[in-house]
Amino acid sequence: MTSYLLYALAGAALCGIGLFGLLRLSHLLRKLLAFNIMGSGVFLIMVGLPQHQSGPDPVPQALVLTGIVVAIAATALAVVLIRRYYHQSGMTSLEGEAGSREGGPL
Amino acid sequence: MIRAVRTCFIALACIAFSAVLAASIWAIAGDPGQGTLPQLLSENMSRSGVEHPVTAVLLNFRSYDTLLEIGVLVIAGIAGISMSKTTSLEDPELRTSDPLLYALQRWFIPLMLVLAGYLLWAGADRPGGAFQAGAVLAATGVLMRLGGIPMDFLRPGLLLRLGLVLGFSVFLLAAVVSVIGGDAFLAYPPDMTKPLILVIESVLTLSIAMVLLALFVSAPVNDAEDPEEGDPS
Amino acid sequence: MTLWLMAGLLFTPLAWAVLTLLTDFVWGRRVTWVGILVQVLVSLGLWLTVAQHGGFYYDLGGWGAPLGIELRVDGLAVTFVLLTAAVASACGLHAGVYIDQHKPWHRYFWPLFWFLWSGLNAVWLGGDLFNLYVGLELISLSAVGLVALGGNANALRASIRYLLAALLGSLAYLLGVALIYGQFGTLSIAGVVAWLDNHSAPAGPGLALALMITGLALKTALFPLHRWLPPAHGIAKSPVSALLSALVVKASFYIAARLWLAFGESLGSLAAAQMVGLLGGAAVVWGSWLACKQAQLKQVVAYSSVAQIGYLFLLFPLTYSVSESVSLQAQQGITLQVISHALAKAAMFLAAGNLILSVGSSRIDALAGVSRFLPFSLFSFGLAGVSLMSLPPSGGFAAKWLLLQASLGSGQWWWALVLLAGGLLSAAYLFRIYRASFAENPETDQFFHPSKSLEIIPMVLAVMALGLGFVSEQVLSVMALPFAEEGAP
Amino acid sequence: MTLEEWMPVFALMISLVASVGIFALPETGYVRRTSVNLGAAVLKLVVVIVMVWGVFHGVNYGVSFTMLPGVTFVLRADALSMMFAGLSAVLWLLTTIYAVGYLEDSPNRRRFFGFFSLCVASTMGIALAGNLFTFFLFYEILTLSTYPLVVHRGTEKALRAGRTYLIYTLTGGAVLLLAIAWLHSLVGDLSFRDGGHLVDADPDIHRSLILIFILLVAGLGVKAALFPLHGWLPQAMVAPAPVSALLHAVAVVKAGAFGIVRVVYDVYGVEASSDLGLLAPLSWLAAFTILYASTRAIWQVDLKRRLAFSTISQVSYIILGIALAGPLAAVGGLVHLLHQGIMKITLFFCAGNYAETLGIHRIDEMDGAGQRMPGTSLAFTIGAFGMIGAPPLAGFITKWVMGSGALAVNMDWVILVLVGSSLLNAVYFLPIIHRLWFRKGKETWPEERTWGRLETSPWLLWPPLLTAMMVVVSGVFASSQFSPLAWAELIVLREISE
Repeated sequence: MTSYLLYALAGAALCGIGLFGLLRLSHLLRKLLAFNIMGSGVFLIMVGLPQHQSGPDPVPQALVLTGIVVAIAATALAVVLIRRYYHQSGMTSLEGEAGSREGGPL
Repeated sequence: MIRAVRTCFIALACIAFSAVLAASIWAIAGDPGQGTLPQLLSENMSRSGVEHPVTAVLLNFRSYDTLLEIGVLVIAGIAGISMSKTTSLEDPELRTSDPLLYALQRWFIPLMLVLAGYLLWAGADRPGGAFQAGAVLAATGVLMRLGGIPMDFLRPGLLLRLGLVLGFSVFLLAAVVSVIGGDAFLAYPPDMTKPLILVIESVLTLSIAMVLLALFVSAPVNDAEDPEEGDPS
Repeated sequence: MTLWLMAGLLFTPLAWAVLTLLTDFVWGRRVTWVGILVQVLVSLGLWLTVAQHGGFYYDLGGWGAPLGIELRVDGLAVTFVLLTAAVASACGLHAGVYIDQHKPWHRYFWPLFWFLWSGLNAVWLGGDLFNLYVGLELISLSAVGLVALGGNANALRASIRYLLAALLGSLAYLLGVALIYGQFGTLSIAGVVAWLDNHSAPAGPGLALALMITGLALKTALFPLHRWLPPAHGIAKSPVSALLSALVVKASFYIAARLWLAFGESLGSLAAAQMVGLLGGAAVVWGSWLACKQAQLKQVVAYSSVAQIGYLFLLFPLTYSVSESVSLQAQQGITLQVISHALAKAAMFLAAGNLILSVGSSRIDALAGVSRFLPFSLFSFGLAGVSLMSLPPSGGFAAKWLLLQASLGSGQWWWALVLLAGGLLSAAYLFRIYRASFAENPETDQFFHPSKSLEIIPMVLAVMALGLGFVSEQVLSVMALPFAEEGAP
Repeated sequence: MTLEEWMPVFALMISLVASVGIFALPETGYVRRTSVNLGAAVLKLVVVIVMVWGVFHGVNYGVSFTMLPGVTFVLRADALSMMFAGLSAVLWLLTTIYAVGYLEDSPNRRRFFGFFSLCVASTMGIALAGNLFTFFLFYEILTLSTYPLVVHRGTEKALRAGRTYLIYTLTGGAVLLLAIAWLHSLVGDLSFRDGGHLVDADPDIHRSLILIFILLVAGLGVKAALFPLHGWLPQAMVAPAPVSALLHAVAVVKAGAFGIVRVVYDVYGVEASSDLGLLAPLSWLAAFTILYASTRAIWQVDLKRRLAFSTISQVSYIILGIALAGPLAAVGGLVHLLHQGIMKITLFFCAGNYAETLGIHRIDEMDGAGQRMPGTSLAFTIGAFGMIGAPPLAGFITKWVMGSGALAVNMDWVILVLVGSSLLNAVYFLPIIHRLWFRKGKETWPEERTWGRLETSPWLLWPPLLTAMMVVVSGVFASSQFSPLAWAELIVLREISE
């Protein structure tokens, strides 16, 4: 067992934590942070797992870099949306209005 | 009560998920690596035009990913400015007037600009590159904005939009140039590889910084909205 | 020639996204017309090329897999490229007239529209797992941007929910990709298949497939992960709803289907296949039931998407450990279902938009007496409905026929019952709308006739969906074409 | 494509094109719409007559192309097709004339005639379908295109009837589809062939074949209004009279009956069907439907509802004739396809005339209508006597041939059914005739409209008189070469000579 595998396993734990936050928390910014935690978990697995098997591998590193940019773009978009939503409705979560009862976290 | 039970349930499910995931990782990690890819990569490095493998993957071998990735960033930027006030992105309320900040700014802004330039240049043979440089550049912008230094280009005019897509368009043009020479999409002409990648990296840095900055400053929103379809208003 | 076509296909939408970002709405519309023309011609050209010479792999940047990214240009992919060209240009043309050009933020419709189109093309052609992820994100973010464009609090709530669901789905997919790369050391689908052909299936990556398919199912809004879809599709502007329902959800399904067909035999299991099918069946029933309960016209159409998506997931049980011919029938049936649903649902949303414009209300009961004016859009709506109810001679019927054959041929007769029940349930919610329009209401005297160009577009799509049944054989024959050779010609 | 291939396409396309044309014309384009309508109907009649002549002389009209892997779309004209096609072509012309008069000055005529033509087109498709798949295609289109006609008036009652109609027919359609798909996956052949093609089926699949047959009959039985699937028909009578006349008395129910004939004769084959033990239960069901519906008809006070129950009863004659498995009985059943059509359309035309001219809907309002409307009442009387089976009218021929056929296959109980049904028919028709001619009417009618010297508009008067005349002619000249009877004999001859 190398330390890289430890990264991957830590990634698995982060994924679980992030998923919990995404499903359970209702404040939208917290949800977004949970998403980012889960994303970090995925990136850790992505780099750690191949590195453990065959040493440093630039391909997953590049993939993760791309993935981070995509995640940043998504996060930024989400923040803009959430701020506008807050501005228009004064709410910080999706629940709270009768119309949205039917929907849960997803 | 129900809430607590629900929380427990979700927590258990998430722990189970992590456990299964870890077990899978363990199982996969037990197998010897199949990867012939790193080897293949190092064999082809000489043709990639750059020395650093990650940059080579990003901007040459898997440049299509990067092209689309910049597209994603531009989309976020577009969606961001579509929500912003139409007159100005500057909001005096968000300006701080802290003397320490002013002092820091004078030192930090030039320093960060140099750092961004270095990161861009370093990308050729060691960790670094367009995105890192862009991020630092954007941070510089954020600092400038907080300090109230006017940035006219951030008004949502043509200039801003041009800035958003500059990097993307140059990348796209570079991608399509090769087609005229009868080559595949995104295949750089062999002797042009290095300068092309350099140009792409530089403009990408600018655009990435621009997008991030635009997203940062575009948050104060306007109240105007579309009526829902079928609403009498 | 092929080289130019491919470059044109990849370059045009991205380039037009840039161009339209630099213009205002009216100019963006004009520029878009040119772009649509180019894109339709290129797609048609590529389709004809593949129909004549068979499919091929296209190495981007001249780097083949596994080092580079290869595009898989086969009959199925070009058929979907062509479908996208048809539906997206219809929505684009409709939107140009439908969307209010005086709101300043509407200029951003065009770049988002073009980015969406490029993302769709990237997904149809993608042969690289990670590239598909980027393509998916391109689609999701531009779709969310389109839903949120200028929206009020409700639209924003819908788009935030949509965004979160899409992001979670993508992450699950990416996690699967990470595991696959860890196991197989390659990102090319073809590479993994080649490896699996020569080795016995390892135990680890089963979870990878499960994760990827779950994530994609979330993005496709498979029951019970469907709750983000109706608000988003219902509240967006009609041309946007049409794009989302017709194409965007299909993109993630398409990847799931490709993965299942490639890896399912080795990494999947019978229980998983039946489970996915069961969820599909539940989606058909539950989606239809909820569609019956909606008071808003577009909500009915949106819930109908949930139900129709259920059919698609019958692919999983009908292709797992069955004979070659049954599997082929199922694949053909699902393909036809995707195409006919895309055409019919786009037609339906566009027609619904026109109807809402005409009567000035989005409620179903506001339609009372409308059929007296015999609006063209009501016809389009009705014809599209025929395809959704999978009644002959529509493409939906052809799809249902093939799926029935597949389910009876494989002895899984319970899916046949789902198919039949689904048809009846969809009739239940669609005839509710027809019924409302036939009711006599002497008070209805205000009726606004939308411009001809708005009315003609959904009609063209609906007729295509209806006529698809007659040309199914020709459409399917292009998909069955073998690969001409490995590598780009 | 040769002319032989084009002819069935023409026959199908004429009404389809007419339908599109009507939708394209404006609501106020009354003259143009009527000319399109009548022109198309006449043209179609000519095409069908040419085809009848051709089929009689052994020309093979047919066209086919592959629609889906393993499934072809086939249009083909054989003697049986032409019987149904001829019926629908002749009656389309008459009903169009009638409908033009009936709907004068009412709203939504463009919608009405557009969907009406579409219905006729699908009827033609059903007649010319060369396999079960093609048949099903048009069968479902017929369902869809009749819905707007049923709910035409847009009242709450009409909308409710429309819903009932849909629930029945769409469910029936789904069952039918399941049966067809199953059959296809089992034997891979859905074509209609004289004599059928399942005689030599593998004994292993016999049980499946029996199940499929039950599903097929259940699916088709909805439209044929077989007991207990008949519930939609009386409700659907809220539609305007021309719709009830052509569609519910002729096209839709006949489509179901015609489908059962096709299944028994051209898919399973009489031999296979009776070997599988399928025909005896079918004949019992048909006989029960005949008696049950006739009994129900007695209690109906609404004229059109009484006629509707009469339709349910009469259509089962066709099925009974087929199910008896003897050639003569089959002739009786098939000829009733035509006879019932012309008799029942006469009755519905007349019912429409009473409603439109005098506002009469209920039977107890009909006292003395014979003096006020002698032409209509004469036609009604002929039609009613035909139904009862009085010689020398068309209905008599049916019952006579079918009775002899039943005796020929030693099914004597059928005679009892026939006699019983005739008695019941008399019980529910004779009182009406009595009221028409022998009771003295009240001074005023519920809603009277006048047309000067004429009893009603000539557009309304001539169609029932013409069809009544046909009832007489096809009865009296039953033994001539081109009578319905002769054509039915030709069909059966061709079927059993295979």
